[in-house]
Amino acid sequence: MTQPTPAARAADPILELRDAAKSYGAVRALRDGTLALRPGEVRALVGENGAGKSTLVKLLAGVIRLDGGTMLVDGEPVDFHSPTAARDAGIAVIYQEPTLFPDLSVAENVVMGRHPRGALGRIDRGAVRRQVQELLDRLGVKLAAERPVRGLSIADQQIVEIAKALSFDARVLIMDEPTAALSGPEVERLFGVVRALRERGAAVLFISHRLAEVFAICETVTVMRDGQVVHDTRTADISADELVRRMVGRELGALFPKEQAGVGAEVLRVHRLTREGVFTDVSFAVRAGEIVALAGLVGAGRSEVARAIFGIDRPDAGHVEVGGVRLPRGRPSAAMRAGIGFVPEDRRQQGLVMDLSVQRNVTMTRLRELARGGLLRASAERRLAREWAERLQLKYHRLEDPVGFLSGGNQQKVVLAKWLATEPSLLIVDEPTRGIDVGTKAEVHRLLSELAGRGVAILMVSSELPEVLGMADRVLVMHEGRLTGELSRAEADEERVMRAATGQVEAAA
Amino acid sequence: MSTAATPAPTPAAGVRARRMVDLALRVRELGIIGALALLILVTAVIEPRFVHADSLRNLALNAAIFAILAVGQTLVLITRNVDLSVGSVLGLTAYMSGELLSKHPGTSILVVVALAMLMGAACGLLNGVLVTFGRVPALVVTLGTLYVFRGLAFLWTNGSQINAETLPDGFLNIGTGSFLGIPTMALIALVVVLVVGQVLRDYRPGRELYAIGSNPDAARLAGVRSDRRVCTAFVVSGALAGLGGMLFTARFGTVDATAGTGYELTVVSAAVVGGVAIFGGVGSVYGAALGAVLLGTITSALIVLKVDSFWQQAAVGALLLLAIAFDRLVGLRLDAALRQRSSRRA
Amino acid sequence: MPDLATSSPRDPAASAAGAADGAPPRGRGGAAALLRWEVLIAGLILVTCVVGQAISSQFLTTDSFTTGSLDLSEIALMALPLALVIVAAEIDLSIASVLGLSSAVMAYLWNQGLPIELIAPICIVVGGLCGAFNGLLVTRLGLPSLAVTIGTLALFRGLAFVVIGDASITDFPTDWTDRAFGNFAGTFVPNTIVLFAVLAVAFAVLLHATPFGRSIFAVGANEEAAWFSGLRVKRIKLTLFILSGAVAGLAGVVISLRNSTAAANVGTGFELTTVAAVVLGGVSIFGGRGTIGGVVLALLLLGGIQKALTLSDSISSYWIQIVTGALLIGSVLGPNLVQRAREARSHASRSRGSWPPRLGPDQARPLEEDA
Amino acid sequence: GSTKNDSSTSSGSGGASTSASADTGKANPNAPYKKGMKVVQIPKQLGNPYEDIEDNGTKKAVEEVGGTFVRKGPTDAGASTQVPIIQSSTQTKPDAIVIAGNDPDAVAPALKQAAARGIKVVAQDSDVAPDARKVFINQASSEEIGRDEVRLLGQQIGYKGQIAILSATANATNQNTWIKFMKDELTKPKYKDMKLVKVAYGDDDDQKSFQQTQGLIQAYPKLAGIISPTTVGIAAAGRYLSKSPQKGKIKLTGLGTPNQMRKFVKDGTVEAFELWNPADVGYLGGYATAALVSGQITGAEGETFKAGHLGTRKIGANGEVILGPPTRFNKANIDKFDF
Ligand SMILES: Nc1ncnc2c1ncn2[C@@H]1O[C@H](COP(=O)(O)OP(=O)(O)OP(=O)(O)O)[C@@H](O)[C@H]1O
Ligand SMILES: Nc1ncnc2c1ncn2[C@@H]1O[C@H](COP(=O)(O)OP(=O)(O)OP(=O)(O)O)[C@@H](O)[C@H]1O
Ligand SMILES: [Mg+2]
Ligand SMILES: [Mg+2]
Repeated sequence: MTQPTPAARAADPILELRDAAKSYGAVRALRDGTLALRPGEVRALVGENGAGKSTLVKLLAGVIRLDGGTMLVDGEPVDFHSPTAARDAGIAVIYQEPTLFPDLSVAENVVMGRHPRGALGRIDRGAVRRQVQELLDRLGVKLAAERPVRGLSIADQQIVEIAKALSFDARVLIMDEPTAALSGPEVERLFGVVRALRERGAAVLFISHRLAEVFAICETVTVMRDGQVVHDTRTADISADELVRRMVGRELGALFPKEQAGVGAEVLRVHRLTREGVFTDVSFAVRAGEIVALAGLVGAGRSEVARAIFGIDRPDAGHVEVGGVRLPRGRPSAAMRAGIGFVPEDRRQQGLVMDLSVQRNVTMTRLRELARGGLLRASAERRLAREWAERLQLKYHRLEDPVGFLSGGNQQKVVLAKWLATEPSLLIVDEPTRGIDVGTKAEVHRLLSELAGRGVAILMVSSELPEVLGMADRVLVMHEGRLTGELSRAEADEERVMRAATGQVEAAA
Repeated sequence: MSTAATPAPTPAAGVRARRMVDLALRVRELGIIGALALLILVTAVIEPRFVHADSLRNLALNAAIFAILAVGQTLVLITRNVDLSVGSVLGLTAYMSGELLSKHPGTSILVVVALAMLMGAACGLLNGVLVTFGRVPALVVTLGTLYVFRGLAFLWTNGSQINAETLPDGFLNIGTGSFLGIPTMALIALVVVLVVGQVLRDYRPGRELYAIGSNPDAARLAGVRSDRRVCTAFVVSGALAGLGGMLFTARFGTVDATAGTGYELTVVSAAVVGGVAIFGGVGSVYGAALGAVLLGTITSALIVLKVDSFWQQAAVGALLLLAIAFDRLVGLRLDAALRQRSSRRA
Repeated sequence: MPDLATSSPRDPAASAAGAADGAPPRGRGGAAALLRWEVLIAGLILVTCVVGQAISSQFLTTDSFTTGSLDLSEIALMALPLALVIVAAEIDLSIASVLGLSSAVMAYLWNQGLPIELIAPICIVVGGLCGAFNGLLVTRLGLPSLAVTIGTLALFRGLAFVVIGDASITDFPTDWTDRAFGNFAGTFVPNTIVLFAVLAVAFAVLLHATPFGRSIFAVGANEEAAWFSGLRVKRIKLTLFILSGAVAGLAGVVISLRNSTAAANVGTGFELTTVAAVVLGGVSIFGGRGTIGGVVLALLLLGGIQKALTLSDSISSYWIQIVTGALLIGSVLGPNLVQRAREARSHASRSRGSWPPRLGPDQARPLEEDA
Repeated sequence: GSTKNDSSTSSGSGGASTSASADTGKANPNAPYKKGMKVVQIPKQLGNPYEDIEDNGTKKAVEEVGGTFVRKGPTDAGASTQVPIIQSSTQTKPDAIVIAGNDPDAVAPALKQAAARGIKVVAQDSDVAPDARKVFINQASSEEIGRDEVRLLGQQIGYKGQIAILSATANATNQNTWIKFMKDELTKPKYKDMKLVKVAYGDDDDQKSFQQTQGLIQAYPKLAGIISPTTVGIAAAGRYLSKSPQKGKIKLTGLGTPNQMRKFVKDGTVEAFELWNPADVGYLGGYATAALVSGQITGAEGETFKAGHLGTRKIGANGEVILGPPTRFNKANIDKFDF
């Protein structure tokens, strides 16, 4: 337990959380959530994926309820049983996942539940539009208030979320990675708004993985690791390196046990792959035993490329070859047969069927091979599942338990198991360590490295720069749907990758 | 809705976007009106009597009850639910109205209306509570109450029937009379459509229904009291089915426990043909009411055109399929267009 | 230490630790809950038996079984593939209309002088084509099956009338009608129920013991994840709709022969009863859960209740509808209320232990996916 | 115990076969009414007031001879909906089943099973396959009804113009027989200027009949008259016409109950229509059933039986017993009737 170091203690906290705890089934998402927000304070909340930041936010927002600990507003204990209760207490929240109504206009999304009303309680549509347009203009975005939200880019959706949170005079503004999808000027304007709020005496909780932003706008910072608040200090009193060390809890090196492997024959060739409006003219190759990372900012189109290769989405032009043979477009089953495995970025929605058992999930990719005479053999199924559970050191109670009972890291291992069971010659992993704890993360990395060592070609999409730099033999960088850089392991460093990722193109190696 | 009032940073793009969106929103109703006009026109050319005042009156009369039910159904569909019990609720309330008036012919018609709607609302409340508090899928709940309400109607009537003869003329006049040349029933339906249409368009509870259907989780986060709203939608659907039941009795004079059997699918069809999405968040009561008129007109037109009545049902089914396929294709187009504009926003 | 190259180290300590660290054992699990559901239905069947026997001393007789099961033959047949469709998180409301169309086609072909031996397979194929039509609209155009099959419910029934109009055919050869009406080789089991039993076993095997069946559960529980696992989601769904249509076509032949009457209007309204039977059998309307065993038990229960009520001289047959409806709602409501109570209790003490509660009961979510 | 019941059932069917052979034996016109006979009445569908009246007649007759009467019916008039009810009734071992068939063939196998267990089957109002029942109580000679309807309408429209028929369901036996005779009557030279343009089906559904009337009038603007040989149809058509400009111009006749039609006769929509007394149909059926159960008749042509206030009746060809000619109702006499 870290004692909060006093920083600018002029006023009493508006909002305070003490020893908050929250579990999702077996996952203890939050253990010692202790945090205070004072008027005029902009506080950063940092931590690795899955550290419990969003969980803490949801508690403050009244979306979920505390399992233990207390929450105080103006020193009074409160129990928010609904988001409305939190809102009524003056807490505005921007959630990490956009929570918009695709069928409604931007303006309505902003004012939903709080429409300005005219005579007889009738909604004053003119006022709605005026207010929202004004707000959007203040954020400096070119977005028509009357437009439906459906079809907005992730960045624009995030803007709408921000407008939503700013649309009422909040005393506390909580922002869960609001800048993840924004570009430079938009971030700047957001910061302008944050500063204005601070002048007014509001408190702001700001979550971001971009440390530069943390140092630019926040004066205090709370660090979380594995569901616990591990540090609380002024940004002026801590260096970026120190902050990262506190977040990760160990030296980075051990996290990336990359072994050098002999690179073999070409396994995958992507030829001028294009999907209208998403990515354009993407060509590259991956060879046996090689780990190729696909880096870039969120929304650059990396996941889309990975999906198109595996046949989840149908590309509009170009093609994919595996071992010299062209794959049909939009047919994951064909990609599978050609020896591709695909660990998608969204584990809960795409990687696993949460309601089905661990065993069923592991064997899902091997059903045909497990059947004899068209009938499945329970014993063979069990054997396969148990074998992979052991190989990946899966922590589970019974193979018959729904996979949703497992912790995030173990869930990810199940996804890996189900694809490793197909013995792929090419494994595509999209954000393989998103939301898993540090220990498991290292295990996953070791696993990938070993696979490469055995001659499996690996294409890894990752937003974590250290992971990219630590694991990849070669780094491909995407910006706005195009490949803007290719760097060898030796060439790749943070600056080069970032430059390519932000479109300041330097000649590809 | 003036386009000039908006301080659009990029006027050209903004206006174009808005125009396209407006059109996409209105095009649905326009599409049905177009189809309706075409149908009437073609029929009229072949059989001019089809457009005589008398015949048009009948069209309006035929569609009135379905339009009222479709309005209620729209509210429920918008919230991502469905109410399959409307036909049974109609049967129950139709019989109740008839029974009341034939036993006590002096009862004020307003009292009958109120009681019918109250009874319908009670049925709707049961549905709503089971769906929200009981967390039972609406499809299951209303399929169940479809049976239960119908069974209760049978038990209650025990095989008896109400005849027009026993009903007061003042009451039957609602079904046949007219005001300023427009059938009274059509006027009632029109009032219902306009009132509910306004509420859906311009009042918070209405907008919140769309929010719930569009994204239930986000609606909760926005502080919308979803359960209460969904319940209300069911109650209104039930109350309108009650009103429909009362009008059914006024129109047909003869009611027994089977009144309104099978209406549920026609009503859902009308709403869907009218552009209400079966998965919520999209649609208007105007469209739904127009859908009801279109379905009614097809039936009449086929009779007038001496097409074997056997084709009627097939035509209604085909129309429904066309409508949802059309919606889907337009939706895909619109999505693509919107994404295109949004994606490369420097 | 994961070891992929060589055989895995069998470390009993590690796996024991895994078990100890893993999720604590719980009363609620997919299989356990289902098992309980089936036990519950079986219990209800017992109650029905007792009450039925109290209503009429004729209830617990082979006669009751013969006639009671015969009445449900077609609904029972159609419930089997429908269960699979619903497990895959889709729905087919057009089955009764396909049955009607099949009957109409049968009448038409019989008028044309074709033998039953030829007509029956043609009717099954016609049913399969109807199913394919549904399936293609759902998979290729991405339309919601609820809307599609409400549309084809009207369309197929309409086509049935177009085929033979209001006419009805009653002059089928008696050896065939006797076969459809009669019992199996001197037993008290109707031939149609023998047919049902055979198909029930086939569908149970298909759903519970084949790769295809496993895929259905995956598709129903999470279509996106199934697609990401290389399952051919669209083809699976299409197959299910075709199966559903084909069996409905078969049911049309059976009902026409059983009643010696083929007409366009037979089986009107059967779709809702069939859905009711399937849901009562514990198949989740959201997909991903259900067993053929549960459906068979639910059919038994429904048949038992109907029989008990028709045997009674004093209880109005209207009660059948009320009891069916109430049972249908109760079958979902009961477990929900139990869980609610449990949640409320456990929240007071500690962990809620479940994912965010489902807000508003939504239908199966349509997947925004092209290709 | 189910086994006990099983054995009792099989012994029951054994007994049935002996009584079935007794059937073929001689009738004894003077046999006393069987004490405590149990009669099950199966209408086409519950909730049809006409049938309610009819079945009450049957009930009255059965109770007059000291029997017990049970009425069970389906909730809709689909072809096969009566089958489970026949089967369950069979299991409860009544002495007789009286049925108004929805579909002559669909119910036949179940009725034959009942007969095989010694249950006497009587059809009334709407016949079933002749080999599935012993006696059929016909309201009136089908031929007489069919021809008389045409005569009645002919008089009203001056034997000139287009006419249409609004029937019930297309499978209804009685309807189709009547329509057959109507068409035959129309071939006579007297009716050469009358043309039947359409037979529409309202499915004995009030609303559907109403809409069909509306459609007929729109589709055939020169329509002079409508015959609706069903109580539901004629009432719906009457209601439509009474509020339409064609009131009194398009003549409507057919079979209807005085209570339903009184209003339309008085306001001039309908000049005259016909019907037998449905209570008498049921009453006759009840006595025929009692006679059959008691062995007074076997259903053979020429046998006679006593039918309460209807006097003595005789079985005609095919086991048919005809109630008598229908009554015509008009302004002058309609107030004398209440059913
Ligand atoms: N609804 C849920 N059900 C089960 N587990 C959950 C749920 N939401 C979060 N978790 C788990 O709780 C832990 C903390 O998640 P949380 O979303 O708070 O992390 P985070 O710090 O916000 O990460 P990120 O930076 O990726 O957003 C993770 O292990 C996650 O897998
Ligand atoms: N729901 C959506 N609506 C509109 N556009 C979207 C949506 N999701 C993604 N896009 C667009 O698709 C493109 C690629 O997004 P994608 O999520 O594949 O990128 P990514 O590089 O994989 O980022 P991430 O790190 O989030 O996975 C972006 O231009 C984005 O705007
Ligand atoms: Mg987060
Ligand atoms: Mg991605």
